[in-house]
Amino acid sequence: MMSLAEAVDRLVEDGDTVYLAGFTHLIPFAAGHEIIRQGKKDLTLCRATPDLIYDQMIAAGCARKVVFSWAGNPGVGLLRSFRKKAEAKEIELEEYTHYGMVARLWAGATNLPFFPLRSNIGSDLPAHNPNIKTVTCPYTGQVLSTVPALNPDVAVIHAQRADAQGNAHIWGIIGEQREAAFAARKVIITCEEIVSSEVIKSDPNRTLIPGFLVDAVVEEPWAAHPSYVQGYYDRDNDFYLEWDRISRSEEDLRAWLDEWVYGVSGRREYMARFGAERILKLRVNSQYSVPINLGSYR
Amino acid sequence: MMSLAEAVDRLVEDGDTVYLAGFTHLIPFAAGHEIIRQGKKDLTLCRATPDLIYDQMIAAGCARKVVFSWAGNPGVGLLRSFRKKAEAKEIELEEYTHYGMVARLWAGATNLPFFPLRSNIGSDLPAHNPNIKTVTCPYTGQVLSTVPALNPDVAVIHAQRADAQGNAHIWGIIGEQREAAFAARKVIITCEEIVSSEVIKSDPNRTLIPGFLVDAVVEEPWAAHPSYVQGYYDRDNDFYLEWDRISRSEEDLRAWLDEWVYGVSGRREYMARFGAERILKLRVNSQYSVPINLGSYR
Amino acid sequence: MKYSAAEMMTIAAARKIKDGDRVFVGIGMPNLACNLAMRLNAPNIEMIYEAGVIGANPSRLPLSIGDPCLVTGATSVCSMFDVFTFYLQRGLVDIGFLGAAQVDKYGNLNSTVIGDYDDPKVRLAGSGGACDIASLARQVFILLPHQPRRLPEKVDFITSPGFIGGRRERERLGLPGGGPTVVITDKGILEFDEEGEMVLVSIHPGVELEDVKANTGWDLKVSPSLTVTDPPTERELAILREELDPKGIYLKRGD
Amino acid sequence: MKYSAAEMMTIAAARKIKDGDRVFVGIGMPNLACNLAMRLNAPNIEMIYEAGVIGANPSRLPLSIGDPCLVTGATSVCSMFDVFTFYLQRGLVDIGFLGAAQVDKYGNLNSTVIGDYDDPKVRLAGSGGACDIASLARQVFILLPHQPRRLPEKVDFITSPGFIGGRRERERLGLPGGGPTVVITDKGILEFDEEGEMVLVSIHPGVELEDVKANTGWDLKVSPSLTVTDPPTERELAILREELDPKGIYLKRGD
Repeated sequence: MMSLAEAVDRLVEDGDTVYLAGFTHLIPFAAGHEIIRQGKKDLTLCRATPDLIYDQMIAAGCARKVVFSWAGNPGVGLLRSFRKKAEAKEIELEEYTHYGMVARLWAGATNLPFFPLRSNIGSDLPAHNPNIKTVTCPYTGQVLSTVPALNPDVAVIHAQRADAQGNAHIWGIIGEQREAAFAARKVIITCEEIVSSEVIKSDPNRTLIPGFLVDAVVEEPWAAHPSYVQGYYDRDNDFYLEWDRISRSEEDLRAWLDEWVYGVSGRREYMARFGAERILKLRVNSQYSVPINLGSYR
Repeated sequence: MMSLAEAVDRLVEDGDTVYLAGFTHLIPFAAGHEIIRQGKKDLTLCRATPDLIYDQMIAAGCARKVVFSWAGNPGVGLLRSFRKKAEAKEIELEEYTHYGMVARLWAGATNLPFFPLRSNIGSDLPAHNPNIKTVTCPYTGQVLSTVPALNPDVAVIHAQRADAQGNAHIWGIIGEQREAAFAARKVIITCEEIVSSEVIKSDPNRTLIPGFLVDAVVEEPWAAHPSYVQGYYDRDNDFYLEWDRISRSEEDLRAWLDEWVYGVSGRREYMARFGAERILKLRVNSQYSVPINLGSYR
Repeated sequence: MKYSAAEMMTIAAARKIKDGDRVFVGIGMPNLACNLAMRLNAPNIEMIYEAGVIGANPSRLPLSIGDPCLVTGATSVCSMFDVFTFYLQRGLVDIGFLGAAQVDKYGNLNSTVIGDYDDPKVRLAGSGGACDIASLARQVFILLPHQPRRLPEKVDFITSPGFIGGRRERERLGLPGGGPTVVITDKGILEFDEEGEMVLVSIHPGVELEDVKANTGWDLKVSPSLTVTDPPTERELAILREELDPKGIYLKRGD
Repeated sequence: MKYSAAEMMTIAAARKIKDGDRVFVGIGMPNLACNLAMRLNAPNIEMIYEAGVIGANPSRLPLSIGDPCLVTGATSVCSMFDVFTFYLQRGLVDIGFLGAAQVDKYGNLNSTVIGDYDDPKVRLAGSGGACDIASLARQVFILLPHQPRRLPEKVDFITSPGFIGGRRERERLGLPGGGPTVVITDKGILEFDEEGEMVLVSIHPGVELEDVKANTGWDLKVSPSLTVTDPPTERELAILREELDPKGIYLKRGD
């Protein structure tokens, strides 16, 4: 357990390949902002869905390259900083389909050098990405597309709850978090709450990431805002719309980064500035799972 | 929802390739006994661990072939009927490693024609199983072993709880149940209890098998005895030891089948004969998971 | 009763869904079409989201494809890798809905770039799951506005394969899914002939054939049995407006 | 203090485990060795079971590899496919324990057949996860009784590869795991030289060198720095007997 600032300082280096995981849900915004604050650069940013967090990191100059499958503002439109720098060739792009991206991580997570999949064929993507190749099935003679394993230097995962060792419970949309943690050389877990190991061990099937993979565990409530945490807070859709406006002008964008990233020391200050009213707007009522009985065996 | 007798009658045909799933846990003994009772024959029995259930089905003459990776009586020794018929060449064998078997099911479950794995190489298994081949990685040039997809005609899965549509919650050791259900053409779910859909939907991450894959849902308490059901009852280790004695002599084996399989109409009668004392011996005290909050989003 | 082109599209899409279909859904129009079909012609459809949600039962209109309301009360939730392997590649998806910046006469879709890939005029979001859905779903339903620049003879980039250069080419490549079966625009409904080329089969009420042809980027084939799309019924519109999109977030009203 | 050969084997195995090691455990002796190590030299080891259990914390002695007591209170539980891919193949297992019917001088293990594969004298249980562990664990610890028929020069069938025909052959095949590092028998401890051949490095107290050699199926190499295994300490025996196997289910007592 350490602070997020310490975790990013120790574990993220300039030039690293990083994967901030989470499909719409549990996006580790706090870690992304800390990476911006610490001025990390020349990063290869990998994510199926770059989302606002990579748009912000690209705008702040952290990225040399983006490896992705869908670079949009979900439910809103395009990512303006991504698009501007991509069109100006100021960032390099490497592009897959969603299945290709998660298959790359899965292969990396399981030490397979490649993964064969029944997609990509017939698309123009392989012609523009030499990393998409083919393999012939030794049984049927069919030609399948392949993607190479992806092993990021660092993965950042935001979880609902973890113990002090980093054993993490994640529920709701579980995206590619587990694959990212197993594929990466170094793993940072941020979580809404650190709980006792007894809570984790009460439901071992829920532990998607074992603590021994984890290099840093950080308790960081609201670390996923403006994305959401199932059972903890709602998605801030207003901000996703707002970002579309902010990122239209270089001036507004700089002002936003100055106020909300460079101008705060961390997530606590960010939330304080964010204010009680909007926090309350995003609260959710409780709806609990029916527990399972694991049984006590003597 | 139907009776197990009806499900087996409708869905299991002579000559079928069947997979009764479950690694030590949740082994669908009731379904296996029903298959014996209905005199199904020429079956290709697939299971990573044939366990007592396949030893009993082999003894009863259901099997033409066994596809497996470890044919032992777990914690006790060998499987006598399996061994006798294998040594006498009265059943055909097709053999993999555990990883190979579950990878075959996984490929079948995901419509990949093969799965590449970093095992088998250096073993004598591939030389004796022409279904184990190799593929060359298009990125590294490494040679990897491959196994072909396995798509059983019928899979039987025992679950802790399912709703009437067959949406099934399984916890504890989840073995290869999910892969078997997705790989098979027809799926029979037996479960300890049918619950309301609300219970299933209260924890969607726990639903390993969606109901639309399921052809028959059967509420069949104690269907896994003498194996166990996490949170419901303990493993009957005494019977695993007893089977070693019973299966020593053809006479004892016939007597056992007559009394416990042919001599009962189903699991209810089997348990009644089994008696209250032994049922009580296998009971477990409760130990519940800490619930998760899914949140109510409006 | 007046209605908008978007309402007509949504309703036409809903009618094409059969009871029991498993539908890979996006947000917006496809989500509304599925929910409408569930209340009318197809009560037992199963909605699958690429976020890994099976049998979603949303308590509000989802605003993103990973909205938390899709999870609470869903039948099953799995990882993205699992939804692409165990569901989509396994062949469990009957219908995938796709939109795109461009669709060509063979139903190929472009959501990657306008212009040259290496020097694009517009850099779009990219495939996401679209290429995977186009390759693996049993049928693909395409929804897009009917404009010449959206329907060119040849897309600038094939993000997601339709029939590529024709039905035989798709077959030769061995793609498991059946390819696109219908294109629904604000002007009409198009299907694919035995060559895999788009054919206009129905025109929405009040639209002229010449208007459709003028807004298509190639010499559009027209079915000899061309019909006029049945206009939205009162019931269809009522459900759409009162139950599904009461705030008009996704659909403009016709009145 | 008297002790049995089985106790000596278990204790010798426990001493070889380093703190922090992730150990792929079977039931019986390996399980006891791990639990002993956790109480002495290696408090922070992580026990992984092929049933998919990570960080087991059993409240009783597990009687099968899938015993329910392994699940209740464990850190994580996953599918079998996941334990073989995400853990074993991923290289997260430091030590795999294996036994076998036969082990040869290059550490190859046979648990498939005695005699010819197609016409066996004895049909054994088969690989299970053994071949996978032998291929993928960083180190393999082998436990077996020291008898000539258990230690032939060449096994009847290589179920699980050691160094095959020597260390270079294993390297050439590109197996990710490092191969066997130690063989612990009821007579001594053996390691592997640079050729990948077994070498006796330690003899258990009271065992004669000639006895070891006579019970090995080939002309066994002996280390020039051969030592005598430290006998079990009182503490080791006490934990084993009083805490771990109080009913003597797995280990015969020496007294």
